Amino acid sequence: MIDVFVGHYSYWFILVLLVIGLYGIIFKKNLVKKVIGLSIFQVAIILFYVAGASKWTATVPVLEHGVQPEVTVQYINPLPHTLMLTAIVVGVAISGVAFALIIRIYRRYRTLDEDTLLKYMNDDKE
Amino acid sequence: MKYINAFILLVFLSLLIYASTGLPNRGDIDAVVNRDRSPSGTQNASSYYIRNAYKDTHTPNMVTAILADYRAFDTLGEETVILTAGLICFLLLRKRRKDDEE
Amino acid sequence: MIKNNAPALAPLIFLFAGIIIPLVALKLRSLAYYVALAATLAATIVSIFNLFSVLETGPIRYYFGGWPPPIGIEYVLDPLSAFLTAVINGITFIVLIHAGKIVEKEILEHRRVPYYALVMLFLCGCNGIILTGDFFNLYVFLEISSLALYGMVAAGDKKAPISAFRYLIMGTVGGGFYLLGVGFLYFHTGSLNMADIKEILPVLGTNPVVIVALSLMILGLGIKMALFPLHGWLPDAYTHAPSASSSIMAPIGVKIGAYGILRILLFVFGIKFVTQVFPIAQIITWLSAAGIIYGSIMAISQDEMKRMLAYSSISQIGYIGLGIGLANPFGIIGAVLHILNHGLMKACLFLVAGNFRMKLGHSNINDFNDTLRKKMPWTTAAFAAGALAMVGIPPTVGFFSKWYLVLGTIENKSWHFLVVILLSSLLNAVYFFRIIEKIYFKSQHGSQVNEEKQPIKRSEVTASMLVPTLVLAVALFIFGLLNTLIVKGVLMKALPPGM
Amino acid sequence: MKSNADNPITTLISSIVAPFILLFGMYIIVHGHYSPGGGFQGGAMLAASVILLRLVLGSEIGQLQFKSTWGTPLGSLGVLIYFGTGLAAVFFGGTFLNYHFLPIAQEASMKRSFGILFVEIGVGLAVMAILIAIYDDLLGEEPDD
Repeated sequence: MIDVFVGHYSYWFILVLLVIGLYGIIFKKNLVKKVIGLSIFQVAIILFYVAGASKWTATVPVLEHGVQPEVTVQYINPLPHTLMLTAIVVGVAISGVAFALIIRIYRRYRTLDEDTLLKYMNDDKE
Repeated sequence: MKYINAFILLVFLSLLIYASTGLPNRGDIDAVVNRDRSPSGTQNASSYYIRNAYKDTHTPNMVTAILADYRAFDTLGEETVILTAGLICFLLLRKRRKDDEE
Repeated sequence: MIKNNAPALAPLIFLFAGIIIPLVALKLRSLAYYVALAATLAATIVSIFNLFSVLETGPIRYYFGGWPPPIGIEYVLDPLSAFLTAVINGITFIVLIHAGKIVEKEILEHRRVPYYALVMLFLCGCNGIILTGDFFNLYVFLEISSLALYGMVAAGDKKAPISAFRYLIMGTVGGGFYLLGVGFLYFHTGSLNMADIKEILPVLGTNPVVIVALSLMILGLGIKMALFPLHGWLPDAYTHAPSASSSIMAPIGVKIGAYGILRILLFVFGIKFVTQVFPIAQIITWLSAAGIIYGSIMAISQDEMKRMLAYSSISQIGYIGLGIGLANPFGIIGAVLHILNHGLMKACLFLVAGNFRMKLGHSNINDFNDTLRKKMPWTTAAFAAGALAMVGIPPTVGFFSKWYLVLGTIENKSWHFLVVILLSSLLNAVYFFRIIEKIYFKSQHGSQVNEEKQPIKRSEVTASMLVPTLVLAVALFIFGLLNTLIVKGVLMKALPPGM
Repeated sequence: MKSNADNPITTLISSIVAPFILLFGMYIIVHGHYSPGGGFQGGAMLAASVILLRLVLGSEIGQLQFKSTWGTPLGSLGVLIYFGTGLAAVFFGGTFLNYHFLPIAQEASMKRSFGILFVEIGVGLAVMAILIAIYDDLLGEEPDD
């Protein structure tokens, strides 16, 4: 039991972070706060991959003195780090697009409150 | 509705936490991910990278070697994503050039 | 050289076009459209060529960077992926011919260059998703295509940015769920390659990790596909997008998610796992059935043609999900055939809606009347053809995919789904014949007496818009008649292993 | 955006620091083979140096370092460098992005090393240009429509 806890507690914190991000997306009414929630959600996924890549015995995946190792326990798993580098860039791109959209919305409606915007969406028959 | 959403989120969280206990312990060097061979006998990618990255690419930083060589196509996709974001900002917010207004 | 690299050529052509358009347009902006058109034509030719070569030689695997699969990324060109790339590129080529004029009307001049670049990148993403054999590569291309789609939606009318924002939030959460699912699967199996994971999973046995990973991936792709309870973004996005965007995304946009689910459920996890060990296929079937009914009922109550077509899309996606969830040969043939057929039907109908918007300035159903028939005889004829196909009248394509789905439900002995399919055909008939009645059968009202004296002038759209519409309308009948050829020649070979 | 050019401290410090950030960004890009770093990180730093000057001196003077209109074309160019490296491999007979076929070095591993370098430069250029372009677009004035 204690073994399961020690081996997995970091995943649990990360998953709680993920759900905090989802909470922000669902419950917050301000569009900027929604984007913040989205960022927390993506960061949680990135942390999940990075946590899974670790090994107790290992160090960063940069070879020392250019000597190829005999055993793999010396370096952590480099693949999730690579994948997350890509995912970070995707996250940056999405935040950029989200803020561009928010600016467009604010210029037209002068508000970022979701309920008011939904009212505009449904009422105004163009 | 608010309480239903909160309840769904909590159920979702507990499901995820339950599932995560099935994962190997964090840092376990004997986990499937860190073995040399996958359970079906094929080569495991990550241990291949650690053993051969320098031999193949003359690059001590394995992350760079994977990023730009073994999985270079992912990185091309990543570049495309950020180009797409730039184009969308262009599309949504750029003013027209001065010479257009004539 | 070209032959060796043919499997990867279609997405690379689109990617090249997407990169080169902003550079070319520095000199001459109007070139952007022609570059886009040429790239789509080239990709169509390549993918049709690929389809024939795959049918001859069997699946082709293409290794990027020369690294074999578990180490590098591979593209898998099998009959299913070759067929779908050909379908997507072909339909988009026809739609893009139509798009030239309507983009000129709806999108400001300085915005056309990034717009066409985004269309190209969207298609690059779609082709990449279909061809890839790697889970993470699928995620990257999924994000390319959806990001481009957000931009294409946001270029529309006044409310478009809000609908694009909601779409962005939902789509990104979907992508995140998919990525999390891939993470669970990776830490469980140690691989990202689809073919590799397919071998590893039976060895490792059932585990909560696998089940949650599969559910998360289906959830994420379900949002992108607009599976029934996750469809919230779709109606607004389709309605407020520019006509060109909605006629590009309606036929192919959501099909990508459907294809991803089909590939993951039946080709990676296998039929036995998804029907017996963890019956997620049944869940998908039930949700799809609910979506079919919901979409049809909502479509009846819409006043705006594009919005009606959007709800009709939700119901038609339901057919595809139903076929996938049935997990038997007839169901899958029906689903894949419906991806082609629905692509043709929806493209045709959205082009008609675009033509109405071009000439009338609106597409409100309540304002349609029989003067439309005299003004735009060809467009309304194309609409009638599309409506017949959507309802499923025999010589058109709509009938045949429903026929295979019906066979699939009979084979599974799930009569309730048979009832759902028949009921939704009836509902389809209700909302399409409502418009056909307005255009063709309604006599003129008293208020229009004045117009009777002066004969209504014909004001059909220009040839570059009319010809694609008519080509699609004719294709609805041709592909209907050729359906046995497609099913026997391609789809029978595209079934997942073990069927 | 309003110019802060009348504040001597920020002006002085940032105009001293910005070139060094630029240099360090380039170092990060080309040294990605040997230490943590690479195209994306270096590109973000290059963009940071340009954006720092824009923040401090105002967008008008910021045009001297990097014109707003360069953003998207330079970004396309960066992706084109990446794409072109892959395509060159195709022209010399390999599959896409197979640096082994590039005629740039004798040893197989060195070929791949150089291939990685080209690719990273492309990535750095694209990321820099597009981050600046996004910044410019987000801060741009209201369009007339």
